[in-house]
Amino acid sequence: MPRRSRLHVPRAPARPGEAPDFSYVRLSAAGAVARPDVGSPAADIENLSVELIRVLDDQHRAVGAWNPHLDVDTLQVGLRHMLLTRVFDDRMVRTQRQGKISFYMKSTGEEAVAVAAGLALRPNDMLFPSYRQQGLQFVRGARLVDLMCQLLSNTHDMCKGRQLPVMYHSVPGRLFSISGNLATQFPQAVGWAMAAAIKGEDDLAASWIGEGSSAEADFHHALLFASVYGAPVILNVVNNQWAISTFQGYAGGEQRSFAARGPAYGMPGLRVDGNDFLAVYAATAWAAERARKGAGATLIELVTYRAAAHSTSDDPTRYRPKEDYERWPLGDPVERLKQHLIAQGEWSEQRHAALSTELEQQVAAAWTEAASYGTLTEGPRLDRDLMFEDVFKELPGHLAEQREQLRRERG
Amino acid sequence: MPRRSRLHVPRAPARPGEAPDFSYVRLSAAGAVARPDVGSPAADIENLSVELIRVLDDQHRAVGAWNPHLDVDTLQVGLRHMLLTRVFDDRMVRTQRQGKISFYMKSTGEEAVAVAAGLALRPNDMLFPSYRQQGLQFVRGARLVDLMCQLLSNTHDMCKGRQLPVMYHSVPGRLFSISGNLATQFPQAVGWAMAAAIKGEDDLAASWIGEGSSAEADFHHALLFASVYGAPVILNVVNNQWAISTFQGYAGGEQRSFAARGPAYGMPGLRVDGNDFLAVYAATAWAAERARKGAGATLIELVTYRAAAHSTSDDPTRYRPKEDYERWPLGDPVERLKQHLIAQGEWSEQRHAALSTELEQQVAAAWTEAASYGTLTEGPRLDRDLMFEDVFKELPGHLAEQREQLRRERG
Amino acid sequence: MNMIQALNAAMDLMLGRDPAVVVLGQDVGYFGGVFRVTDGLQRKHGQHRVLDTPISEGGIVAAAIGMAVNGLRPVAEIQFADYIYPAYDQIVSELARLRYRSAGAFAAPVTIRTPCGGGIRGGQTHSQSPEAIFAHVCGIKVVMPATPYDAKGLLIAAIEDDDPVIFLEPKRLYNGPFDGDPNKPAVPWSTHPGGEVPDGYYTVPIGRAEIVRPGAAVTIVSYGTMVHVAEAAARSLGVDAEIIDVRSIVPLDVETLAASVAKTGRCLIAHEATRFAGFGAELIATIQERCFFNLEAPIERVAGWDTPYPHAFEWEYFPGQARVVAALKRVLEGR
Amino acid sequence: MNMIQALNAAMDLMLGRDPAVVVLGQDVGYFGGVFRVTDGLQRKHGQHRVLDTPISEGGIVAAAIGMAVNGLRPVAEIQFADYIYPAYDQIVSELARLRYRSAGAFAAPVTIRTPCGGGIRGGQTHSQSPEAIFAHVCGIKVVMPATPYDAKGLLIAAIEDDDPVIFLEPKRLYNGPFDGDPNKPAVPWSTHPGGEVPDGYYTVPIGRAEIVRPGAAVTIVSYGTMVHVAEAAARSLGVDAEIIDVRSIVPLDVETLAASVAKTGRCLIAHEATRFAGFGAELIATIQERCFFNLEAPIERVAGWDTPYPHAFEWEYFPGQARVVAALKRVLEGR
Ligand SMILES: Cc1ncc(C[n+]2csc(CCOP(=O)(O)OP(=O)(O)O)c2C)c(N)n1
Ligand SMILES: Cc1ncc(C[n+]2csc(CCOP(=O)(O)OP(=O)(O)O)c2C)c(N)n1
Ligand SMILES: [Mg+2]
Ligand SMILES: [Mg+2]
Repeated sequence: MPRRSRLHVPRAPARPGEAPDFSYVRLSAAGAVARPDVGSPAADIENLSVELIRVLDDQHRAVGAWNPHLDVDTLQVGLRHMLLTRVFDDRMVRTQRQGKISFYMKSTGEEAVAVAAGLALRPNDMLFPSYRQQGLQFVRGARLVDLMCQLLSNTHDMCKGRQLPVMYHSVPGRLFSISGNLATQFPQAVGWAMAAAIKGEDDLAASWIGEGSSAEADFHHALLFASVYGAPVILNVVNNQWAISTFQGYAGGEQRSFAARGPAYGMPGLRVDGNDFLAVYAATAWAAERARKGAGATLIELVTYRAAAHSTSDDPTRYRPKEDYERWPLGDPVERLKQHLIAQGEWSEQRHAALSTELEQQVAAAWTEAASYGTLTEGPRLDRDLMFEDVFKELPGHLAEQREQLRRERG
Repeated sequence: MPRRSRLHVPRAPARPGEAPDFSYVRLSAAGAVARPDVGSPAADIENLSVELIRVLDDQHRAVGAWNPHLDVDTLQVGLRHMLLTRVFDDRMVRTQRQGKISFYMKSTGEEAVAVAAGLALRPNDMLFPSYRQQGLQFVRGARLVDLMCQLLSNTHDMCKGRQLPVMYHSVPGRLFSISGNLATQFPQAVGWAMAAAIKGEDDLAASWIGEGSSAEADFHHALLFASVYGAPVILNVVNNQWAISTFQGYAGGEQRSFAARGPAYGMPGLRVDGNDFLAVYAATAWAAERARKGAGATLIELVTYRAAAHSTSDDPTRYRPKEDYERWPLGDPVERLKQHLIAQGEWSEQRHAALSTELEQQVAAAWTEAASYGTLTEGPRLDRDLMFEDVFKELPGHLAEQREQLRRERG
Repeated sequence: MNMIQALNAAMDLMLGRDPAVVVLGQDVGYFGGVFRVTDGLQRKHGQHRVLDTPISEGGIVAAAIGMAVNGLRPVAEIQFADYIYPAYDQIVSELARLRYRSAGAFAAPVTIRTPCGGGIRGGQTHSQSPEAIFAHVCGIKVVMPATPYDAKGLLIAAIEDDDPVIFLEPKRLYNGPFDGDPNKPAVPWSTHPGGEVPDGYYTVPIGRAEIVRPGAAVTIVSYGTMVHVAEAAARSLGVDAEIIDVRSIVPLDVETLAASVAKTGRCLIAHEATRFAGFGAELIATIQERCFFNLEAPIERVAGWDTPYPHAFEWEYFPGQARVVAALKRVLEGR
Repeated sequence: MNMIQALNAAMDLMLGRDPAVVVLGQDVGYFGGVFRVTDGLQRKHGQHRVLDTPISEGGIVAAAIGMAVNGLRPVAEIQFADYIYPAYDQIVSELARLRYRSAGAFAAPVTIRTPCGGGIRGGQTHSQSPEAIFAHVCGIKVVMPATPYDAKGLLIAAIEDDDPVIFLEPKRLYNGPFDGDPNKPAVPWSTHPGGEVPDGYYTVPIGRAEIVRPGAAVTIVSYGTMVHVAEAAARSLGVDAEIIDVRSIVPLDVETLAASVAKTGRCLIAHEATRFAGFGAELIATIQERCFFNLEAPIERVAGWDTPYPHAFEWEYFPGQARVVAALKRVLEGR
């Protein structure tokens, strides 16, 4: 090469061996951001895409205009779902390490993103998650055993053995089938919302993708269609700073917030403290009210941190400082909600420990039941004829033949 | 359907039988927009994506900070290229109507977009146009005969008969091969610019797409990669209000300017009067200087109007008022530059008429020559063996066989 | 009735019968489509049932999937089959797999209409026949009518089908049958029995081939425009060919094909798409698997050359009668 | 040397030899790739030659095309072949056609590497074999190595090739040859002659198949992981099979295939991809066209079932030895 490269290459703030550095995260004080009317024109509230909507302050108080003033019951339910998410995640990673399931993905550190949003929406709203919002499953009443059977690809697997672990779905829970292909659900959620609008129904759609996934074409398709048709949809970008080994700067986060893409497409963009249960709840509720009023879509960026490995196939110590999460300026979502409740006198370390134990036992019991329906390696197995079903609604001739052939050739 | 649809459906401002209505076009007075330093951070100059950069005022004077202070020579060269574009376009549509070429696309009303930008760039800068910037071909010295031979798919066709009319290219002119697939060249231009940066070279890339095409995934890819790597590229969106029959509102223009997408991806967005030769020149020069300084990409929206049919296959009276263009608030680019020169005493109606006649004769003479190399229906024809070449660099066995087979079976 | 009117009639009828049906695509609404296939539908059924869309094939298919999951039956138009690739991921990874991956919990009955094939001087980006790259994908049906009658009946069947369907429209047949000779005056559909299209509802079942002409000497398997070219070629050669219009590429009516080749012992495949790894290869593979001991000559393919569709060489590229005749002779002689 | 190291060595060598070579893709830079194929390359050749990219397959390929037009030789990684579809338009409409449409004025020598195939419990989105949908597209070469030796030599050839190349890496072979039996202990490449990889520069020419094992009774045509499965199956059946590793799917070495089948009179195709309209169909079509009068039995296919790759049924889905043996018996008996 004749001369020195002038290409800009984004740099991760810290790599293994370097000190964690979160100076790049632009913070606002809790309560500092104004809460505009849900009907405000997108162009008038662009500041929301730059500032950071926060409710819980350092003294664990809920402050400012975005405080959703939730009752204690809701807060406790939220805490329970978040803690369950964490307990479940921990336990499932252990079962993976024991070879009982092939793969797992934790959401540690991001529990509020899913749980608070789930609680802020109505049961009829349709959810299009990525693989890292297991909290939504709990909010929408999934049975632990059912989730585990999916992870085990066993005889009770809702996916009939066809999907990798964590690719759940639920028709009664209105949780769309999770795809292994990143971002594809984002514009599908918009289509769902367009249909709701066409039918004159009040339900809205919400979807979640990672900040890394926002680089996919479907991010653009989603924002564009949502904007053009004023679709009642909430588009969430979970900015947990990492996409496997790749820092969020490679998805465009170095120059500008992800929330800022919203106003560019004519919809509000909210930048929200994703580890603040109350802020996530409030932002989601605001966007939902806006959508239901007919004012269209909202883009929400949830600023959080992927505390664990990308998946059980990943080793983050290869690409980021070990102690990164300890220095993460937005803290831990479970801890923050817990302290908020304690500060109100509605919770205690003891109750928390007891809840933890209770949930661990629940999870353990569910696991015993789930494993009894078979694991990948032991116990009863799904009927392999199922492999040929559901490709089409009815089994076509060539698949019927192939099913027979398998019987003949494999006994 | 149970209830009334709540879907928002963008509405064209006027359809056939209705009065033209351009009240939706947000205007700024000529000279009203400040011209920031080319090194300004994108976030500080977002106003440029909302206002409209204009230089020529109603009295045909060049005013304000964006005045590029071009010498008379450059202005006259620009006028000549624009007029040639128009004369060429008119003549080619007539030849299409006579059945001599299969298809044509005019750029009438948008001549300044291509010509002024082309003149503001350096000869080594690489251009990735869409099908509607023929002005770039003239600026970069294309011979009329060569363009016509492409339109004719004849024995001198630069594309060897393989492309639809208007899909030109030029290696010495640094004009990339035009694609029939919309928007694909946008991220390719970014890749080209990344390579220039990697090689430490000063050249930059520029690309053009229609506002309708900005709905394609490749628009997003281009902005994202340009932003992440700080690529030296100018990304132009030609907002001529229409994509065949579809109004720009369907590409997201109803809510927000196209230029506004720039800042969202961390690069400046300039909204420019595309019918103002001086404004287009100045904006392009600003973006080029910025890119060459290492400050990265710029998105430019050129506000203009597609005065003619989409292509010779189209009939715009089916979907917009006949007299739309007459009411277009930004006038005609050729007329405006002409009057600017006249106002300076550097041009006259007589000289203009004479130039017109000269160019018409040039075009007619070129046509006579070009047609002598064959048309689709008459005269010499390209060797059909060429059909099999350039699929790969060397002819593979199966294509050699197919070439033989064609000879055998078709004599 | 020509094929444009037949397709229009099918959508008009389904929009009227089923409030869940919506039509969407570039220029399909106010304008009625660049080929006028959706002409008048928006005026009649309203802007919320017949939608203009952004120029974003990926977005169109994704939105259609979401709509279908929410109970609608979208009919999405891709303006030219050559422009379907930006939607390929949503079709292959999502539309085709949703029912399977969710074990039947979710499904998306989307119909994707798109004009395909050459012969209209469209050059390489308005002439492609991409059926093979969809045929290989499990979970989508793929059909292509060769007459207005089949076009209407198949489109109604596609819209009613609970599985996704790629509906390929051979655009050279829009206005009349075409025998492959561009120098002959165009013939309207009114001169062809396939142009007789009943008013009202009827379906042509997906998954069934049609024997267009029974015969004993050789089987010609084809679809789309090439059905008509093959007929003309066989007629000109005076050979008693059995001509089969596949119509449904997925699922494929193997029985009809196998029965015919078992009878004739000779087979020729004709399609417009490029030859290498085209759908003709699957037809050959399947037929030789089923009819090997009946075959008296290798199965031949007449197909587009393995190059993009070149603007200037349209008629050297298009697999016209001369090439079908030459191949027929070889198949009849057993090489 | 295993296949990961062989691929790494090829890129390392080419980055060193040719300043125009750049490597780009998701996680390929600092991290060295999710399969470690690019491990150490960024550290050695710098951040401007080995680039991490956004998660945007379409953008990656588009950028690579632009880079190639500007004189670089990009080697783009798509993390899994299952995720190549968002780039399908740029590959099919642009990369494959640029030279043709510009009559040779422009060309883009881009290599796209991507891991394919199953057998690693990857479920339906980490197991696909999409070679057929690229084979049908004119203007791109498609190759798949079955040994570390071929992997290095073919990758160097691909990078040096002036045409675009889709380079498919059978990921089940990354760490060792695999005979289709998941219950046997894994075997490292050090036990296989194909694991002997010379230091330094050499190429394996694109467009040539390899006779892996000469034989007289039947020809088995295969590529990727299935080459090893076929070898084991033939061995276990004790049949004197001629086993051909296609290696280069486009261009296809028809002569080697035809010569073999002309000799053996029997042929079996084995690939992992789904069967319907898969590349096996083209192999059958071509071979029967060329060798019809030599054939003593129908050509059979052993392939993935026509369903997505199901997580729980990996070994029922994977076309293992039992299925190859069953098919071999049929082919040998002439049904
Ligand atoms: C289309 C596609 N490309 C690549 C991948 C491989 N992949 C799986 S997860 C992942 C990282 C996603 O990062 P992000 O979107 O930030 O989500 P997070 O994992 O942080 O929740 C990648 C590259 C994929 N699944 N799909
Ligand atoms: C991928 C793709 N989709 C659709 C088309 C068909 N098409 C050709 S031009 C056009 C309209 C483009 O409008 P715009 O981008 O605004 O450019 P303009 O024609 O106004 O210059 C359409 C839909 C295409 N060529 N490519
Ligand atoms: Mg992330
Ligand atoms: Mg336009």
